[in-house]
Amino acid sequence: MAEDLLSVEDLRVEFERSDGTVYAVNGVDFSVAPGETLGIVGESGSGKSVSVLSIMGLLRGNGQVTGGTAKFMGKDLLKLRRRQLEDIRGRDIGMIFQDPMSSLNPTMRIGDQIMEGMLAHQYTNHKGAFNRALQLLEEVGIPEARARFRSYPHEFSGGMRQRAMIAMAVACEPQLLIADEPTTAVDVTVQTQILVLLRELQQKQRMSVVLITHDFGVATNVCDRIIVMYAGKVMESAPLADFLARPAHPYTIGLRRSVIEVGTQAHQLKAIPGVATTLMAPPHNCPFAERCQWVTDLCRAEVPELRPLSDGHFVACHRAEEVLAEAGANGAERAAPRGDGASASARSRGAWSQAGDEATLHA
Amino acid sequence: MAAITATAGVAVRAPRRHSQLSLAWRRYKRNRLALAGAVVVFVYLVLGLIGPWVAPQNYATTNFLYANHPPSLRFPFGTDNLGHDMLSQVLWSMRNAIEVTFGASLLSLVIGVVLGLWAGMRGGLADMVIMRLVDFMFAIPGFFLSLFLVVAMGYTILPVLLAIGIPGWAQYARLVRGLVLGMRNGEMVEAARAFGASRAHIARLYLLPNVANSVFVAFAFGVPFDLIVMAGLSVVGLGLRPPLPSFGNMIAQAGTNVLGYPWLMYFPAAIFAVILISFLFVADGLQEALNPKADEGGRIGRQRRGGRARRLGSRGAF
Amino acid sequence: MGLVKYLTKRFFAILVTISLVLAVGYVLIYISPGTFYSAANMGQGLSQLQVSDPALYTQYLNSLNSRYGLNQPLIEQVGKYVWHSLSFNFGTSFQNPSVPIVHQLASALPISAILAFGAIGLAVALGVPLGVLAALKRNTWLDSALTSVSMVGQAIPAFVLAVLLVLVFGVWFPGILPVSGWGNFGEAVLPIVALSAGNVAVVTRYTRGSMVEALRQDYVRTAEAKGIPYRRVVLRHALRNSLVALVTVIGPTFAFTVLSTVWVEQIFTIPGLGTLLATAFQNKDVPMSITSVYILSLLIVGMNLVVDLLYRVMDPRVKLE
Amino acid sequence: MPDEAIPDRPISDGPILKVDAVSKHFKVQGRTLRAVERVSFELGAGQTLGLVGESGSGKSTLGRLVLRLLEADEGKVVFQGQDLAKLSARELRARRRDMQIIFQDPLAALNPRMTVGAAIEDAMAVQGIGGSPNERRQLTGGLLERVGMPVSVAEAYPFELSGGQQQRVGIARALSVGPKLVVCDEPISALDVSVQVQIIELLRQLQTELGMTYIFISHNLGVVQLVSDTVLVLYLGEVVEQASSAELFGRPLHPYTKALMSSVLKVPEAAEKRVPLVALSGEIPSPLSPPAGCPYHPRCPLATDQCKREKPQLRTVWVGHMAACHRAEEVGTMGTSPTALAAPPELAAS
Repeated sequence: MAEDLLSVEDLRVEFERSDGTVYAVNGVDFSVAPGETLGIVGESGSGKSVSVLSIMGLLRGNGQVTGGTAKFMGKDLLKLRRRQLEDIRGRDIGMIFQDPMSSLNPTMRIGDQIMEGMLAHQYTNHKGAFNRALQLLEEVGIPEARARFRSYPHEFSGGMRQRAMIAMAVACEPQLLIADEPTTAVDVTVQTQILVLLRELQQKQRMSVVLITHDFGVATNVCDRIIVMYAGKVMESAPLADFLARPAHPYTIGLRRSVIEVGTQAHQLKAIPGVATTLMAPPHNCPFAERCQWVTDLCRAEVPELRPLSDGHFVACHRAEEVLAEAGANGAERAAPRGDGASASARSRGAWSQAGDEATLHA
Repeated sequence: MAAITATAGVAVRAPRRHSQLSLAWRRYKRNRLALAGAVVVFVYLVLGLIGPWVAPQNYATTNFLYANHPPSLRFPFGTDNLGHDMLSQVLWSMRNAIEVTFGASLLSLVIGVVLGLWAGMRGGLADMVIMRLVDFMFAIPGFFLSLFLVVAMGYTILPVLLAIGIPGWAQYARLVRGLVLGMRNGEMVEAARAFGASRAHIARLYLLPNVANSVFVAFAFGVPFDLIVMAGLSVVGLGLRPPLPSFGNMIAQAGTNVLGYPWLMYFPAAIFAVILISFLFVADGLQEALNPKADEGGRIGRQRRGGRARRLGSRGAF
Repeated sequence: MGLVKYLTKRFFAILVTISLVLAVGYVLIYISPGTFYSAANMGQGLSQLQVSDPALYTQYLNSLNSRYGLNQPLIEQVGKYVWHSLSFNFGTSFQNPSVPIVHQLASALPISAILAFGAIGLAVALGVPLGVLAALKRNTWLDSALTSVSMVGQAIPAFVLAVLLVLVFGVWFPGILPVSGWGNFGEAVLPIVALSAGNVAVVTRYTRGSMVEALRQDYVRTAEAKGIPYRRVVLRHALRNSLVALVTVIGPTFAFTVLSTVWVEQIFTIPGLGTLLATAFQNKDVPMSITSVYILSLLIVGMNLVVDLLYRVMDPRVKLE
Repeated sequence: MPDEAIPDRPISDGPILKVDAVSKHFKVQGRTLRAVERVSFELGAGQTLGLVGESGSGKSTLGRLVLRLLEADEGKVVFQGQDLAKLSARELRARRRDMQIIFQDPLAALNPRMTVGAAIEDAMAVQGIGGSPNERRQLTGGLLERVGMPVSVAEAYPFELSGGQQQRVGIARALSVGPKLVVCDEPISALDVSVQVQIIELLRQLQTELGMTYIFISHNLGVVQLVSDTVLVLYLGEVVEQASSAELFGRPLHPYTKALMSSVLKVPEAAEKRVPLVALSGEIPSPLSPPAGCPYHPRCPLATDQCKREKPQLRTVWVGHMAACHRAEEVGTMGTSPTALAAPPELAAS
């Protein structure tokens, strides 16, 4: 296996607040292989955004990295000077954010914002940057690029803004693209467009992608490997196939059973009780223990470490094997035909799998 | 960061209980300048209240034998060319200043809040007329209107109070109207309408309590501003007429006498300045304390943070 | 909306505002106790005349009444007065009837304008860099020092500072800078310093506030994520956008500065519009009082228009309306 | 006239709600925004109607028109046999105890100066429920427990609670006046995934126990399908398809509905069952300048010249299933495969 492009180990981030210290990221490990799409899934406050922002040196306010390493092409991003980090940001690692409206400078023309990064990294000269910006606008599917070059962000629709953000992020042909909830602020029909565009660009430029999302549907349809985060820790990390077929963490399974999609029947849903808590002290037990139906005294006493379950499949649960055994049974039940033939969802599901058979499959 | 505290469904911890007032006080206490300002303002108010009784002389008492005396044990702040005891003058000035500025600010507040609520809730023509008037008041300094009003009404306490108070309403009206407008179409009011609350009920229980803090902060900024305006009237010779003492008169006169009798300036100007600074520290502290959104990393992290800067801007009119 | 249409609309709005100032001023003075012109405001001659020759006095009063149109209905008087003022036909003042008001303005207005624009210019030139500095070093000793100093500066009105400057340069260190009068460059220094101190404070605090706000914005994070050098992130992205907000406070700040010139001119005995205004009001010199307020208001309203246009140039999201 | 057909008194049987050709237009910068355009439907007691559409489709506006929180420009809303537009302000306020709303952002809907208990008690006090403050406090405790929270929450201020808890408070307040009809305006879209299911379960449970009627507004087709008996699909303020949930999701007749369905990314059952993503072209146009002809034609792979010229009317394509598409019958036979609609127009049309 090729050397990892980015490898994060034992990352820790804290926030100072008036009412105490918030332990947002508590020892996170993950790595991204070249050309891979890694999905980081979690609910709000799970630390998924904070993790990537911190390794990019983009933490805001009173957030602080308190430990860990983030090796990118041999360099520890957390130890670089600001200058060196600026060199990497935008040139080797591009980023896109959730809300394209607030993420674009309202008083700067779209074209200038795209050119800016190329000029800062001396990717090309002014003329070259201009031409590439035009070309990028076309590539990301913005019609009449020449006219749109001179537009301001508020003159764009939501989808076009996110396309422009993507153009900016990939302008210097980075090796890694970090997309932080890129489709959360757009409509469903636009969401697919954005994801398709990301996929195209990834293949064309041979990038790795880290996709942060709270949406299981997005993650499982786009990513090669998925990490589930909770309370600033990685709960489970698995290749897509394992993630879908053999989820081994109660939280992963709980999230999976919380996903509502077309065809979901009420009896298939099962809520995870309680809500996620913000850690005001370093974890001293399994942070999910309080909400977990598998909880034992061990879970309340000891932090489960992320450990390998099978090749490439890691899980942080004391009882992962038991969970896997039982969930496998549940999974089988889930995959069985639902209800009676009259059900609309059964029909639509049939159509889906039919389409799946016809279509080319992803590797 | 999401604001998450207790858990629901299972094992709910009772949420931490603090009254909003005690939370505000805790935030206020953290600001040491504001705390010091509050002490000074308190002393000022007390001296203003008891000043007339503790003052060695009446404000009108003159004694030409002791004209232009430098500070001494008998006259700690010295005397002026008419032999007024400056300490007594300062104490009486405080009394006058408190009456005029609190009265004027209160008057502005009442007019402004009523008109602002009315404009914000009713909309339509009333709103248009009121807002055109507000625009007018913002285009031209209210001080000019005060000048005309003083000339028309006279130079004693009440006329000066009215002359300062009447033009001051626009700040409050615009503030209240803006806040009400923001809430009127918001989901809080919509929810109240949805369970059948009447307009009056919504105004009383939903709108007023939510503008109260901002109005109170505006008042805290308004009082020292009116103190400046009051003194400013004296500087152009149109404030309280002697023998009524006022800071403005003392400072204006000190300017002309500063070469010979500088103590006439030291005490009144210094005390005046300290009072103003203290008021501003208090007002600033109140703004931070009563506006939890300004609390960085506070639990309400997701609200927008436009309000503070905007209010700072309107204070540009200082 | 086109620029021409916008300017036309604004022009009429200004006309209404200014007319209202004139009308309100006139009516208030008209209804104030005492005669319109009395011994006090017409000079010594009239009171002597009242004693020496009552008949001539009455005749003179009548002639004055018709000269100033006081025998007409109030509404007509107001209308005429407003119209004359709007067409810059001010006539003469009570105190100094031999010099037309226009001529008095011609010598006084430039002085006040120099003071006001000088003060606001200095405030922006000093306040913006200081504010940016405070924002970049936020929550350090430098920030708290700058913030506290500017809070004090904001609290102290220009006239108190002016008196203090007179004390320093008149009593303690005489001869360095002139503390009164008008005529040469040196005499403008202290008044402008007194006027701008508060403004520097306001601009500093405001710039700090909007810079902190801007630095927190997502688009600044985007710029950083693109690897733009931090200096450019601060200047082109954060500062450029916080200046948009700053422009909006220049209007009210300027208005207060114009007002402060009235006070500061008193302390430094400068023969500007403020002095004209103060003496006119003190003596109930009706034409001069209203005219001086009118001209100062015009200055402020004009500046507001400039600021609004600037705002619309700086923020592409705002359309002329 | 239709007015006479409906008696102005509550009737026990038949639909609890009849919405007849309501429209709402807003003036925006001198232009007309047709937020809702001639929408009609009926809703039986105890049923759930789903309103689905992308942002700007007018679904929230429609929800507010039904409750007369917004005044309709045209058309009428008959609730329990009573034309709401005919009620005086006072009568309407009294009527509001039968119809409630739950908001997307529960924190925004609560008064930050009122404790949770006070918020709920105020709603009851306004409607004269519970004789005394004491009694209302008792009732509030019961309501809080009913929505899955301890009574002690009554003392808390809204901002002290989590998003899910805030939404429970919103639900408790809506319930406190004993409504028959509840408009749920995107009640879960601001919540975390794991909490969404809790709230959905709560809403379903309450409906079963109390027999309430819901109008459920969501942009999430899965959620709508899960909770609704009948579904309205809105596009630029107009109904483009209307049918029972089973019918609509089983055999969509409008290309837009199909596109929406294919846009919802389903979690594949296994890695090798993953299908390629298929993007629908274009974005929802500005409601200020809707396209001529069929409003959907610029994005529609099936659009013909007729679609560009002629606006399709909402028509019954087959029993119980209405669609506003010239080619609805063809669409109905195409199945729900996402690829069927991704093909270029020429191919799909041939």
